[in-house]
Amino acid sequence: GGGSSTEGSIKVGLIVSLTGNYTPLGSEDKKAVELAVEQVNAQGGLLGRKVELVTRDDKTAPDQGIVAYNQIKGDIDALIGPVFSNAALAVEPLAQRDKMPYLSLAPAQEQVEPVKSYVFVTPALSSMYAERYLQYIQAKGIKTVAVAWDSKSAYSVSGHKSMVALASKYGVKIAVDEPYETTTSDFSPLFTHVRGSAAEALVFWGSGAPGVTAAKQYVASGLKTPLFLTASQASKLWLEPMGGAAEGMTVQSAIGVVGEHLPDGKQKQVIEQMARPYQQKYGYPPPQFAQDGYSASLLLFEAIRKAGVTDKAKVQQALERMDLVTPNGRFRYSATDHSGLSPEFISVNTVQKGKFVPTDWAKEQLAKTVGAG
Amino acid sequence: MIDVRDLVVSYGTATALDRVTLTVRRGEMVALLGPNGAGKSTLANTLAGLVQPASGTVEIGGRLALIPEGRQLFPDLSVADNLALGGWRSGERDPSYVYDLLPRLAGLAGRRAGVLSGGEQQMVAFGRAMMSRPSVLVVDELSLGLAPNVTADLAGHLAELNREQGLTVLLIEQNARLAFELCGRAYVLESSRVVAEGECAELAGDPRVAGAYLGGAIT
Amino acid sequence: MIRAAAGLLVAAVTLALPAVLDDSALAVYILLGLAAMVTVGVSLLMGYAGQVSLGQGAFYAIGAYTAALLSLHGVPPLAGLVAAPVAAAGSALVIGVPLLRLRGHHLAFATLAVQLILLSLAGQLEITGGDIGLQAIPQFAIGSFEAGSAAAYAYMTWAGLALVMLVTRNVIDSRPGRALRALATSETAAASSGIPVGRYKLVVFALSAAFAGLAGGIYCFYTGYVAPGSFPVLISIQYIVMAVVGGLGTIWGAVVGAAAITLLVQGLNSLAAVPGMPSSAPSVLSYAVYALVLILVVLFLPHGLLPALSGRLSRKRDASPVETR
Amino acid sequence: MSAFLTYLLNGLAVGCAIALVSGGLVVIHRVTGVVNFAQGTFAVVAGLCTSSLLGLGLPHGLSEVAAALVAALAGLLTGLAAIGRRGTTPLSSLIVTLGVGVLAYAVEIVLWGDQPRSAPGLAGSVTVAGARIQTQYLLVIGVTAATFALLALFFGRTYLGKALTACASNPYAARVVGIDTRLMGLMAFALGGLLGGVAGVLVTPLRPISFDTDVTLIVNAFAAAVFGALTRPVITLAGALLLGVAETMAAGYGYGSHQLEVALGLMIVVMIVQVSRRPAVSQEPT
Amino acid sequence: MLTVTGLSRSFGGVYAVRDVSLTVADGEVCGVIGPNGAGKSTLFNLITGHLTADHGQISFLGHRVDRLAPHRRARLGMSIVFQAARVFRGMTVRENVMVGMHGRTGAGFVSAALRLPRHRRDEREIAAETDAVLRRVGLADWADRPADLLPIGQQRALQLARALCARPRLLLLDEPASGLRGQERERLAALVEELRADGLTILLVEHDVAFVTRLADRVVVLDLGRVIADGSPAEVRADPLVLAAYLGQAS
Ligand SMILES: Nc1ncnc2c1ncn2[C@@H]1O[C@H](COP(=O)(O)OP(=O)(O)OP(=O)(O)O)[C@@H](O)[C@H]1O
Ligand SMILES: Nc1ncnc2c1ncn2[C@@H]1O[C@H](COP(=O)(O)OP(=O)(O)OP(=O)(O)O)[C@@H](O)[C@H]1O
Ligand SMILES: [Mg+2]
Ligand SMILES: [Mg+2]
Repeated sequence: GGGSSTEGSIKVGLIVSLTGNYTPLGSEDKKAVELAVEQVNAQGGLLGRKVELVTRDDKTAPDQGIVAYNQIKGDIDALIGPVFSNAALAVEPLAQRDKMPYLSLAPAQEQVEPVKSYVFVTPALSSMYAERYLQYIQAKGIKTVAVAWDSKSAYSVSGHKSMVALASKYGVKIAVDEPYETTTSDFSPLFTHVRGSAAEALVFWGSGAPGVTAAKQYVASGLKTPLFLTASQASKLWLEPMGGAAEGMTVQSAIGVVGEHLPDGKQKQVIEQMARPYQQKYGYPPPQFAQDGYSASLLLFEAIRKAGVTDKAKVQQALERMDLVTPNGRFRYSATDHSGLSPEFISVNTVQKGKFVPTDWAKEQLAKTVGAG
Repeated sequence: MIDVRDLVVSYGTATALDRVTLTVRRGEMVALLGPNGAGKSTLANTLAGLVQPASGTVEIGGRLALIPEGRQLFPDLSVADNLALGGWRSGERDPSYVYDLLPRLAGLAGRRAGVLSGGEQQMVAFGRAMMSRPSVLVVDELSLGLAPNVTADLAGHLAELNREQGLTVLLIEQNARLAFELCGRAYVLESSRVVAEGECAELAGDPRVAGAYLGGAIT
Repeated sequence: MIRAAAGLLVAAVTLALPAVLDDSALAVYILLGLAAMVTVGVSLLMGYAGQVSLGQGAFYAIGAYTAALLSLHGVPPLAGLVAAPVAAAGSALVIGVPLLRLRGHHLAFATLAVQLILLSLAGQLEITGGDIGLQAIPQFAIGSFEAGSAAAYAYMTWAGLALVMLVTRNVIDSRPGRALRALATSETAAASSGIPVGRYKLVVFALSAAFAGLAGGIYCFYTGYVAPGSFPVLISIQYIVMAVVGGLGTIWGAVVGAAAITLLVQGLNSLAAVPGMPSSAPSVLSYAVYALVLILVVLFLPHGLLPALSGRLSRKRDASPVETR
Repeated sequence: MSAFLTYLLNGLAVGCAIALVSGGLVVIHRVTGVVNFAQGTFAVVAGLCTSSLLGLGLPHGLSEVAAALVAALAGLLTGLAAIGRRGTTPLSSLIVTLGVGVLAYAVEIVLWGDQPRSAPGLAGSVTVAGARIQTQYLLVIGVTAATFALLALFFGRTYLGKALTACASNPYAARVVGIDTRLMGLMAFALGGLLGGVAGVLVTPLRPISFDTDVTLIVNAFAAAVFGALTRPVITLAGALLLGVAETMAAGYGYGSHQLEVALGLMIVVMIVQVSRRPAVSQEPT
Repeated sequence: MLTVTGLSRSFGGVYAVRDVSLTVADGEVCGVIGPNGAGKSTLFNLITGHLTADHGQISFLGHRVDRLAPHRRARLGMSIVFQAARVFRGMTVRENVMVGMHGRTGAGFVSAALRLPRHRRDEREIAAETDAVLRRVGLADWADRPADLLPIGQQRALQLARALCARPRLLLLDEPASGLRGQERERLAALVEELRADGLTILLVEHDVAFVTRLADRVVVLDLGRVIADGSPAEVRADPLVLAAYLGQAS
């Protein structure tokens, strides 16, 4: 059926990696979006119509993303997009050309710089994580840091880049600036370099296997310089393989991961609206990727609700006027800002008893953020 | 003892052996002659169980060893290892017996078989077959690439083994004169069929056989 | 006579399909044609000349990046498209001089490594857009005619494939082609027949790279986006699988193999997306079913789909009851 | 100086981990002529098994042994598919092993999910002449040294080892002397599975393992094995150590973002130098 | 025609060819015999360039060729029939033989891909020559069979045909008669005689001494890599050194 009909169900496209390298991310996104759809339908749907999900696998490959998009573009009213940056970027021009409201699950900055009218991003960009860490580092009185980054991961490359660019603004000097590769299995050179430097903290950018490998080897290396990990590590994907070794490490996360530590209020409520049923259904708290998917769904539903129709241009306009609290934080999209979030919605935690617990600084900051909202 | 009855072997659609019947009695040496492509090697491979017949029966009495056409050594292994593996069935591991037969091989023991000269390889192939202490030996080309004195040596060894240990031999040999000298009986295989058989002396007298296999000034 | 008729039929169907297929089917049709183009090169290189490349994706990438970079810098797309195979072949010549001294598994590894190295280079250089890649590549156009529709790209792809197949057929069935097939089994004997073995290997390497480069050029215009992530190493292995499944050493086999694998993958993918499928469907279908089909085809049709399909296995080699070497 | 030593020691350990995976490649290729692209899978299966068994409360040691045996079984099954059917060419077998690797993805995802897993190993680290090295690494080095010594002895000195080698060297001739090449091939696959399993068990505490980790494992292992012409254990070990040391040295001395490229490039160069010194005729039958 | 001076080649300490000097005159058939492992095939490989010599020089038709690649020497007019059958698998007998014409034709990839007139001219020429040669060696009936499944005899003939297609000036035959039986051997001998009559220079390695005696103008005997005798067939057959090292009591 045609996408802009007013009859039948509202169709939401979901293209994520269900096979290939990004399966662990894509599969979480899918669970979360399915949960959001279930919930909205349980409340009677949107505009009195049921929401129906049309899911496709991009196989962690850009061209498969295009095939998938072409397959469903005629049927859907809006798209929640790939988590693999390359696939997201491949689909983006097509969605823009077709004027398809598109909420991307990939954090790549390039999607929103420059702004394309139909393309919106849900995860916090790595530049925000970089900035948030610098705020924390400044607050802790740290002046010199070491930065390690995965030269093969777009997320960590751009995070590193922002960190370097913003460091002076926060009075921080980068003493060791060390790239590594996703496949690196030995980090002893990194630790040796840090040990020989004046760095007071080691910020480690990376996602997937290196996060665990490096953190484990960090423990074994006996290095005293504290290790700061980024939000890619803020899930059981990292916690479980780390086990007890993770205790005391510093890890960033989106606000949703530490919902229980927030003061009561709208933000906490939204987070629990997702986290509770998710935990019930799957037996573990929702990882960050799941929250991205859930947040994207909420944003889309709200936009359709506001637009009152599924007309794509109207939905796009509604998105650009969006102000909504989601598990990822409060989104305020505008015509010039299609990323919507700000660093205030990022928490800095330490691992305590196998859980992420916000630092006192973060608790204070987040309370301010939430209170202001 | 070798007893082959109505053997048919085909490669896909092509018939390589067509109702071949052949016997080699215990302790007998029999020659198998035939032009190129007649099916001799196919028969040898079938006797060794390496080719499955389409029909017919093959019966072997005793331990059979094959000296295959084209040497077929293990090129990456040393000569000593090649020989030792010849004893896979018999459990014989020590090649000194073969070194006695072919002293030249002792000097090559450590060499990779793949780099040997053609004739040296043929000697190893012979030695490897002897390592299994066979009671039935099928030789697919004895003298291939061998110097005349070595051929004569090997022929002497075969005759001796046959005489003294009752080794049964089916000999495929390009040099029909040599084959006739060594063997009592012979079969002639042409276009997949046995076209003649009998005592060597008799066959040598047959003008057709003589013309085809003993012919000319050469050999 | 029958062959000519079959050829005409194939041509007619190929020409008709873009007109009747919708965008989603066309996307598959185009990717299939591009894969076939690369696979014909793999088959030429591996099936005829006996040289294994596990890095064919690198040349696909070189073609794509070349065309993309040129057209992003204002060069007319047609020139970019022509430059794609030329650049791929040129790089193959440069890489091939040292690499083709290697044989067999060594060559396979070296080509694989080269692809890894090239891609990581592309992922780090400013000019190639790093890991994010190159976006907003203009549509393919000749003069004022712009190939905006998928159908236009489908025609382009299949014209390219036809060209590649024609060149391959002409080469195979000729003096240099026989020389290639000869050096595949014995370089020594080939050299003593007067064949400059090294140079011929280099040329065929470059030729197969050119095919991949052409496919890459079309790919970049069609998708409008290239990134290192578009050319994982697995893609190179996939081409070999396609060539083997279709029937190594036959030109049509490469096409049949590419078609079979692409359609299988897409078919399973769509099946996994049918509503009501359990959540394990994507992995079970894309991995398990795909793998089982692959294994069974390879085991039971060892000469590939094409020889089995055409049913006239001229030489029943597998029926041979003896494994001589 | 102590930094150099650290890089060297850790590089050797990384190389040893690579060598363990490539050991299986070598064993299987040496006997069957098949390049087993499912080799990484054996390590993954063993790694995932260990983490599950330990999770079930089985003691260390038992869990690891059981996991390695499961991998050996996986090897045997892979062998049955790859060489069980007569007339399968090495190239077809290679594709079958690729298929098995993909098939294993589905099995692994159904059994263990798509998330990476790890397992505890030997904790802590040791200081050797001023250089720190993880205790688990020492274990890897020790096991690798023992494994390769045994492999070299087995193939170089024992009769069975020679018979196994003969199977790929000339399968027809192997059958002529009465060796059951299929049985030998299956043994090799089981042994290859076991080696892959040992690798997986030892590596899992060092780096998380998920269903698709096999790709990373196989790339390095393939490089090392090819270095040893896929037949020679000791040279393979040398190749793996070269890779490992090149990687850590590259990272240690400022090429961290190119360490894999540096190492792979070095391998190519060494191979080309090797091959240029060998005449072509000696590689073809006389 | 061919002059070899002081040629040596060792393999890890083992001298396969040691200080061999040899001259082959235009139109001569020169037999090379010697025990197994004497270095005959190695000598052939050195002359044709498949192995490089440690020492020594080779000149052919007045050119120094010992630095030339094998295919260049082939193009100058050397053809070799190897001791081991090196047929091109996966090609038919005819195609195998066609490859032999490579050095004498020039249509390359471009002419082939574009089907230029040059390609067609060459193909015609190759086809005609191939047919003639196949008939000459008695392979006409086997022409369209896959070459790798040929019986030994036909494989030998095939190699010879391939070599002849190149219209060589110097033909090196390494045990061409091995595996051939009475009649086939006779046919080969006749063919070699014919070639000699055509003026072809031939180097012939063969263990069938009668065969060599019949065909060769001159015989060189190698043992342990060295030349131990050089003379007419009759002289050589009577040489006590040769008798001891090679012929044994068989002659
Ligand atoms: N593996 C095979 N597949 C198909 N055909 C084969 C195979 N091996 C042999 N042939 C064919 O079978 C026939 C008999 O071959 P075989 O090798 O048995 O002959 P032969 O008598 O040993 O010849 P030669 O004297 O040359 O050794 C030949 O026509 C040959 O081409
Ligand atoms: N690549 C190599 N590596 C080591 N040794 C070799 C190599 N090639 C040949 N040889 C040795 O050199 C010697 C000469 O070999 P060659 O093949 O030239 O002998 P030949 O005279 O042709 O003997 P045959 O009559 O048996 O064919 C042999 O002892 C052989 O083992
Ligand atoms: Mg035969
Ligand atoms: Mg020789």
